[in-house]
Amino acid sequence: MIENNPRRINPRRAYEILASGVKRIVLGATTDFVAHEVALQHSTNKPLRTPKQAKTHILVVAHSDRGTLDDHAKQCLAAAAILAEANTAVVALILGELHEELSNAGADEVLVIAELDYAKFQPESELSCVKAMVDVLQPSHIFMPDNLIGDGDLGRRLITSHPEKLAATHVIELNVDHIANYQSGGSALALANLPFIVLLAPETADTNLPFSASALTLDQALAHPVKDKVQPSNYIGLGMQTIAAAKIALEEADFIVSAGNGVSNVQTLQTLAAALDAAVGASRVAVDDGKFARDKQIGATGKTVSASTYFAIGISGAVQHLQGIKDCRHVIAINRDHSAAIVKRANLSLIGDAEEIMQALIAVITEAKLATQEAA
Amino acid sequence: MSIKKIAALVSAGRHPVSGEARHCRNDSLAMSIGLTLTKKINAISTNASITNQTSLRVMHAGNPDNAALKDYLALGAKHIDVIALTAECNIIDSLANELTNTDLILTGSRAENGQDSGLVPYLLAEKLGFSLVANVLEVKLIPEGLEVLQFLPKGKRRSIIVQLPAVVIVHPLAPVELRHAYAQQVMGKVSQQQSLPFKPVTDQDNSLQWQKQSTLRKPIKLKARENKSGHARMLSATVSENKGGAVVIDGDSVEKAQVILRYLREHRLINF
Amino acid sequence: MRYPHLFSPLTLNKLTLRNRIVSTAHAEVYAEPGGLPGERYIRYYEEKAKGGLGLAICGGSSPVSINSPQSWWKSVNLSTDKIIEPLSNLAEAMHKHGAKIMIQATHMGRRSAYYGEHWPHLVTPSGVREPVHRGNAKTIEHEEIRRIIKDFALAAKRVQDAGMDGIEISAAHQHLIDQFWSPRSNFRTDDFGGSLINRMRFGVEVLSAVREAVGADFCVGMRMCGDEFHEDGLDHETLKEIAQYMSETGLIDFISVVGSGADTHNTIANCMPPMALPPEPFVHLAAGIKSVIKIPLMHAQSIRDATQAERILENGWVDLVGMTRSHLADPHIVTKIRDGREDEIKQCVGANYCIDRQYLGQDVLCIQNAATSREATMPHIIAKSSGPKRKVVVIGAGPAGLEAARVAAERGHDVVLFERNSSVGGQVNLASKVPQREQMAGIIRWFDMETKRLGIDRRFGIDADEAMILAEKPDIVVLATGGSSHIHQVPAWGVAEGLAVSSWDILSEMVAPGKNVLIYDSMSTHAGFGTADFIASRGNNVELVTPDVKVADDVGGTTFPIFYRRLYSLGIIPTPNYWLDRVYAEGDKKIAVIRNEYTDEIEERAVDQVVIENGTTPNDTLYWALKEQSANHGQTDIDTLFASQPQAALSIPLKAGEFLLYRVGDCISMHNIHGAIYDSLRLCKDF
Amino acid sequence: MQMLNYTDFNYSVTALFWLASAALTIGIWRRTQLWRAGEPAALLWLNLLAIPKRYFVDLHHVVSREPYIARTHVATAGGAVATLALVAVNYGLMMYSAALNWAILSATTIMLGGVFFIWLRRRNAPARLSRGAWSRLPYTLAAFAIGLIIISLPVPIISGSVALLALLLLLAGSAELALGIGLGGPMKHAIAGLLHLAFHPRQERFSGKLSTALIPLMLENGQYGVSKPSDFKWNQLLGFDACVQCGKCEAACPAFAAGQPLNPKKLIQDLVIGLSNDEKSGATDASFAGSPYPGVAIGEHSGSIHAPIVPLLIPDETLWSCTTCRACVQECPMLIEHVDAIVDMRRNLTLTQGSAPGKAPQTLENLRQTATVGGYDRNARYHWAVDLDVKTIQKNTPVDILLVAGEGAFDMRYQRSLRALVKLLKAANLDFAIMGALERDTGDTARRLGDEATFQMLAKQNIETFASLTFKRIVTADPHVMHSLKNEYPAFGGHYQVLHHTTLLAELVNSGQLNLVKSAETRKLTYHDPCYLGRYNGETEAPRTLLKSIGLQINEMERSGLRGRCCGGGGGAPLTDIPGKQRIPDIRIQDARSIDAELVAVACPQCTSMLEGVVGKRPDVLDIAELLASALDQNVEPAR
Repeated sequence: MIENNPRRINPRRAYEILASGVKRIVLGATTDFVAHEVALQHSTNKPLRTPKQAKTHILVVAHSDRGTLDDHAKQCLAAAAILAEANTAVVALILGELHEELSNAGADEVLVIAELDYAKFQPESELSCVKAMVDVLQPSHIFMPDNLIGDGDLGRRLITSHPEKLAATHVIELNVDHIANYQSGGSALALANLPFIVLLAPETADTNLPFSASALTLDQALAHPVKDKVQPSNYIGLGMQTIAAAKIALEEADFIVSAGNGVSNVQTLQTLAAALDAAVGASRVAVDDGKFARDKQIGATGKTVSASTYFAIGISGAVQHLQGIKDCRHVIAINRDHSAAIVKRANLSLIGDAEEIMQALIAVITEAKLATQEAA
Repeated sequence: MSIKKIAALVSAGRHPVSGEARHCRNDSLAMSIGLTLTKKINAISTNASITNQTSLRVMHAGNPDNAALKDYLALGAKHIDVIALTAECNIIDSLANELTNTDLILTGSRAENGQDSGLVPYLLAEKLGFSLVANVLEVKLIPEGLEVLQFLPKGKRRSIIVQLPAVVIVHPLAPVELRHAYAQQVMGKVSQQQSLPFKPVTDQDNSLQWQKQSTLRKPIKLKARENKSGHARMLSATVSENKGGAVVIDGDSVEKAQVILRYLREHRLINF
Repeated sequence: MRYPHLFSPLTLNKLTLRNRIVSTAHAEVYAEPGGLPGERYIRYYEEKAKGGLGLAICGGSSPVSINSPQSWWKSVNLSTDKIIEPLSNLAEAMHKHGAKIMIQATHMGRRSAYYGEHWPHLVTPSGVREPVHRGNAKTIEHEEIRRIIKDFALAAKRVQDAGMDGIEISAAHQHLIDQFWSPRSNFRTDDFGGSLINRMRFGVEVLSAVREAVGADFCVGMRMCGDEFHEDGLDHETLKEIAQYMSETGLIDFISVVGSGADTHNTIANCMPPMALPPEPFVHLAAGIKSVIKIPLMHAQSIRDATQAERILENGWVDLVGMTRSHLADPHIVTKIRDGREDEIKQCVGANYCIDRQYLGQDVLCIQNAATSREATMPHIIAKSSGPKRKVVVIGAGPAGLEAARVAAERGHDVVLFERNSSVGGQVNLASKVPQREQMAGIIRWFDMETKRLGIDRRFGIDADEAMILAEKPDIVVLATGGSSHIHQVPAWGVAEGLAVSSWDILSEMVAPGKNVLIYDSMSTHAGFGTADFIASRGNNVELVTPDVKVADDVGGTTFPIFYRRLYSLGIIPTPNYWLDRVYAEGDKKIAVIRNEYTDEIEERAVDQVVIENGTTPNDTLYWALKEQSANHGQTDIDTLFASQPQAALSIPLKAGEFLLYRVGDCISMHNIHGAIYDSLRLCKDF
Repeated sequence: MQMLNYTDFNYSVTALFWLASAALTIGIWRRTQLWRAGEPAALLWLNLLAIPKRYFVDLHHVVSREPYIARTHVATAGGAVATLALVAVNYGLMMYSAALNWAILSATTIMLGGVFFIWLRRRNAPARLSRGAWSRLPYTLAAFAIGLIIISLPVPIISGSVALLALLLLLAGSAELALGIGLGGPMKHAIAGLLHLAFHPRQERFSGKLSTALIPLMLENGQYGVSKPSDFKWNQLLGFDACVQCGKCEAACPAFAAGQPLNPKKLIQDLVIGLSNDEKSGATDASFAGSPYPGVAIGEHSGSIHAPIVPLLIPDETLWSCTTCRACVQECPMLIEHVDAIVDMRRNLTLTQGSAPGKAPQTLENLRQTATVGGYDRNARYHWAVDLDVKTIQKNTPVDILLVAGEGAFDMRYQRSLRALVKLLKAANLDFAIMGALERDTGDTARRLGDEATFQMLAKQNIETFASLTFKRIVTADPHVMHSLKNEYPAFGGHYQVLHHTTLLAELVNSGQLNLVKSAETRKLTYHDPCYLGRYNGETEAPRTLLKSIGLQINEMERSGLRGRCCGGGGGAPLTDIPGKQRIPDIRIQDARSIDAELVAVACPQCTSMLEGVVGKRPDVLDIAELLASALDQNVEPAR
């Protein structure tokens, strides 16, 4: 026993950080230990792909939704960026407001025409705007999402207005040398060369790009001032309306309030969902508990959802559950435990008692709605 | 708004499992909307003589013997005009030629044969100079033209007034009840239109050359080539953790609720 | 139709499988001496066949040559004609229930240990040692290559002669064929090295010889890796090239894909993905390979649920889903899916008790199913008792008590289950608090649902005492009262003085983690590291001290790498080889005095909190209270118990007021979850 | 008061007799005119001679199920007929014989006795009986009997007032008997009922055969079923007129019990309103004095002979509620064919309007486009048999038995039953084969839903397929398949020997070809008869024999055998899914629960899925094949 003179040790050994960022420990060094915080994150700057002198262009046209591009639109951008040669620039023509950066989405140049929002129906203006852009840019290809928020329609109008150009719709697969889609009622897979206009089905490209792009803002004038150019329109849009969330399928819902076993009072959750006009979902645990029907279960073993907003209340975020919400754009978590896996997935996390926060939120929402009504 | 001639374009469908010839549901919806609209117009204009009544012309471009046409008869078409297609003639020219004086053309959103590109109505509208509106759930004739209810995803709908003449593409979710009655099938007639001489399509290059494969497979997603290290590849497959966004720990429940509201407003996820 | 893809038959060569669910090849460690499947082996597979699966591939890594040792992990030996008879028994057992059976054949090359059996000199393309198995090996010579190719052909013929339905040649997990493929282990300059075509030569020749031996109509498959995840190894794109080339030779009828290399401790942990990994983590690799081949593709790795499997098939990523560990947990999974009884499936949670045992050369057992591989004595389906209906009172709803209650209820008895806490689960509830180990709760979830389904009278929040138990007028009392944290063993740890707290205090969130924490783990099981992870992942500094040779030494070969990934990324300091002598206070710091096992040198650590994980001590108060009153004096006869026979006391009629008393699980002495469940099953199956 | 001259009195009875006879003749003629508005059907005059046999054997067979009523009716009707005959001789032919008066006295006394018991029962009548005109019947009949008794008393004690009273009573009674027939009163059943026996649309019923196949429509002749009452065949109209409103059908009807808007008695009475009125009369159902269609008010529907029945006279939900279980037909003492009438009307709705509700249109489309009910790939029908090593029939290879699985083959639950059946057939070492992708749906569901066109298309295709194959017998586990193939395909030229699996298995057990041991099953068991096996095909014994053969005791439910209660699964009813107060299978499971059954043995895929679909705690449901397969003697190796 050498107890009478014990060493009191900090078990962390002294080190220095080299210029290369590598940690070095010098054996035999007598320097005092360096106190440090565990550095887990290192910068993940991706290389820039944007060509300095673009010779050709790929034009990507898509509508934004409430200021952002949905995954489908970003897949089109990604497809363009992946297929673009070194001297080809990807130009994004965004119809409707844009409040996000597109450099990680692969856009080298970005032109936003805010007034051509998809909420309004103005196909003639949109078409003339895109045509103007095509005239100026003379792109090698045009990629558009084949969707129902206007791009599928606009794309077909564009194809019709360029009868001399090759085009394909419902494209489910593309790469440098070919495109593919299903034909004859889904009974045949058809292949062709990459045409001028390509309307892409969802999930054709992986949006995870190993490079970034400069996403330079282009001069608005490029696409011609749209407003003055359009002759009397054949269409009058009368505005949008929304169907109650309770009436649409969970997979299609845009706003989901979802409960885990941290939710003790299902009624509060239902009230909150009603206040937000959201569909109701649940984790496997909550379903097993009998609090919700099996068809409400979200996750790898339940339904895969793609809501813009996913409100995870009292859900710890088991990997299976996270799998089911990977396509959700905004995840907001309320959880008692700040180290829960859901907190790492969520865009916003509130740590605290679910029931209390739900009650408070219901009150805040009611107030906000009243204020909005009064203002209106 | 007076409207005299309505046409519904119907195509030959096939059952996805059995491959049996059948009606294309999308087109049947369009035809049904046409039938209902025609009935409504004729019911309102009581003073119109029989000859002056609005009629729905159901048209098919293809083979008059196609078994699929029986379905359209059973679903209420009293008469189907078939334009025979030959290798030389262009379907759009043929249809346009027949439909010049039509006020309203209804059709489904996507066929179940051929290329199924959904382009035919667009090309037709362009050729005829008609207005066009897609993804339509309901139509209503009003003095200013045609009022349509358009489908948008995520539970959204939009109303639009369209100038006639117009091409209307009906959405598959249109709330129409299709009624298949054998007696109507027996009573209905299919007749072949006199084919007009069309000039052969010269610019064959103008359409994509498709190669069809009958063995179906799932599409392959386009991915960027990455030079990730082996360990990084392993991590991307095995680590599901994200960095996470803002975390609010302090404050009372009301403050936290307000943070949520602010977030929802900032990202335009709510409209209050 | 539910699960249309899962239950759609598939034909491989001439072999039609009744559904798409496969138990893929894995090492069972059940073979009898000489590497021959015996009764245990056959019944283990037969149970899966009864349970409805389409295809089982048995004998993971069954060697074809005598210089690929198999006895240290009791593998099947394909290098001898003696194998034909036991394999034909196996084939017959499987076919009786409509399932198909194949076997994996391989040569392990360097991936083995030379010490054993014939003490062979292992062979590998370039004599490079394999790190995980400490596989020192020589460079293979052409004569040896020829001999091994012939061995493959002979083995394949034996498999065919036995009436098996096919053979799977392994080119995965860095066996000899992929040792040739991989630039990591092949540096040859002859016809078998260099270009990819040369590196593939050995594999192609093996497959040609096999095909020639078995003819065109016998099903031959190949298992391969989808990405080795090594800088100097095979990447996904190269493996796609290999897959395409191999499939286009026309020699094989299917390819089975495994994600991850396997020749380092870290990569091997991916192969049987533990619960920390996301579901189906490597299905993208399988899908990538499927996109370049025209033959059916099989893939396992964390496909655990019918909905998940159906989705994977529907997406067209794979053609056959391997649900191997799922079958260990519940060999009747397919029937339950088919009959709409999904809620009754004991679902694999990825605890990896099975494979962690295998890496120690121990027979594969399931953490939550004690009947698996014990089919000869332990029933998967508990039959109703034909004897008298008894009143069974079970105390404690941890794994032991839940299993006891479940089995007794299935036997048709009237069961009351008392639990002190407000819900079932016992210590597993704590285990599932550990980061990335939440799925441990799945073990309990099944028991919870089953005990509910069986209509067991479950009474929560009741600390049952002697009077309450006797008031039930029980025929049998089963004590499953578990244990408590054993932190008072060494008074100098200062627990009584509040100088140290237990891992239970932390995981149950009774005590908040400190900023700088020393954890003393005398057990080296999941609990100690789990507590360290729990504290460190909340942003605190942790040092993990253990007298063992390394931290988390007793968690198994596929679990410690996962722990170590966390350990190093969270900056937890591992300090093995130290004992905790005592803890004392100094100002607001706690001073932990630790002593080196090998030098006896004392060191101190000044920390904010000392946490102790020292296993459990039995909760046996009730036992001593009831023992003397019971007809059997609380004794379990271990001769009959170990022989899987009914306890003799059960056949002696009880007088009025008499009852039998048994104990199971940690309330006797500390076991693990499997031990607890096995205690209950073997005892209660005869109630 | 002056004494009435005795002879005068006799003359007045004679006059009254002839007057009544004239009224009756006119009434019958008038009624005949109504029936003749129907579509033509063969008029087999000679059948009139068969009436007594049909009355005393076939009809009485049904009536005698309730002995009280049988005896009452024998007394009343027998007494009345005898009385009338005697009166005809004694007074009609002016014999005025005292001896005959004695006979009249005894006959009328018997009749009066019968009437007394009718009256007695009417005081506390079950809900199924109609009130209204039927409630006056004991009184008018008693009046008739008492009047005659007074007249025929041997002692001439008749005072003038008594004589007058007797004549008045007689007048009242005769009015009921004679006028009532022409005017559609209750007694019309006597004439219509007897004529119905003679001209019944299903003559086979009187030759001891089951007659359950629907009668084909000549689609090519533009026959699209019944839209208005006059579209029925005249003998169907006659049949409706025979209804005595006893409500046996109502009491047996599962849809009525479940609170769905169907009451077979009301349906027949509605059709009587339709057949006996013209457009001008504007007759409604207001005078109907029985239970309404559940949830449908009385008095809001009206009809006439040439007016569309649906929805003016009968709501369409009424027609779509029927499960075609034939319980009403089974119970009807007047042998009325309710199900034929319902299907005739469904046919019109489906063929001319395509208006079948719920999932029916999708199902019919599936049948047209895929020849399966669920829209499945026909190649997938025998996926469950892949691992069972079963032959698929080949064009040039004969087999003894062709196994036709039906739609149940796509249901993972029912596949268990089919697998058990295959195991049994193999154990019995039979030469059998499955149909594979060649099998099309028999069209049973289409036909019950009124889609005769789709049914006939499928029938023709199947008959063509069968013609290309060589087999001796067809075996199926689906009684609906069995019914179509065995009973309905012959009309299209397909004649096969078709067996239900229980019939075949019973045959094998009896011959010792199938070795079974005692079942290990200990649960309390009952057997549920599928309608299409029992009532449609008369097979109630084989299932019971089989269960007994493995030592199982059957605890019978309240309704079993030929009178078994429907599970709710037939006639496309689960597809049209007309809401009621509860579901039919819930009622059937309640039958099982009420005898504490823990296990219900079944023999039909529809019954299996309906009964298993009952939520909450319920007895287990197992097909007989499953129970038998678990009792296979494992020691006897089946020859491969």
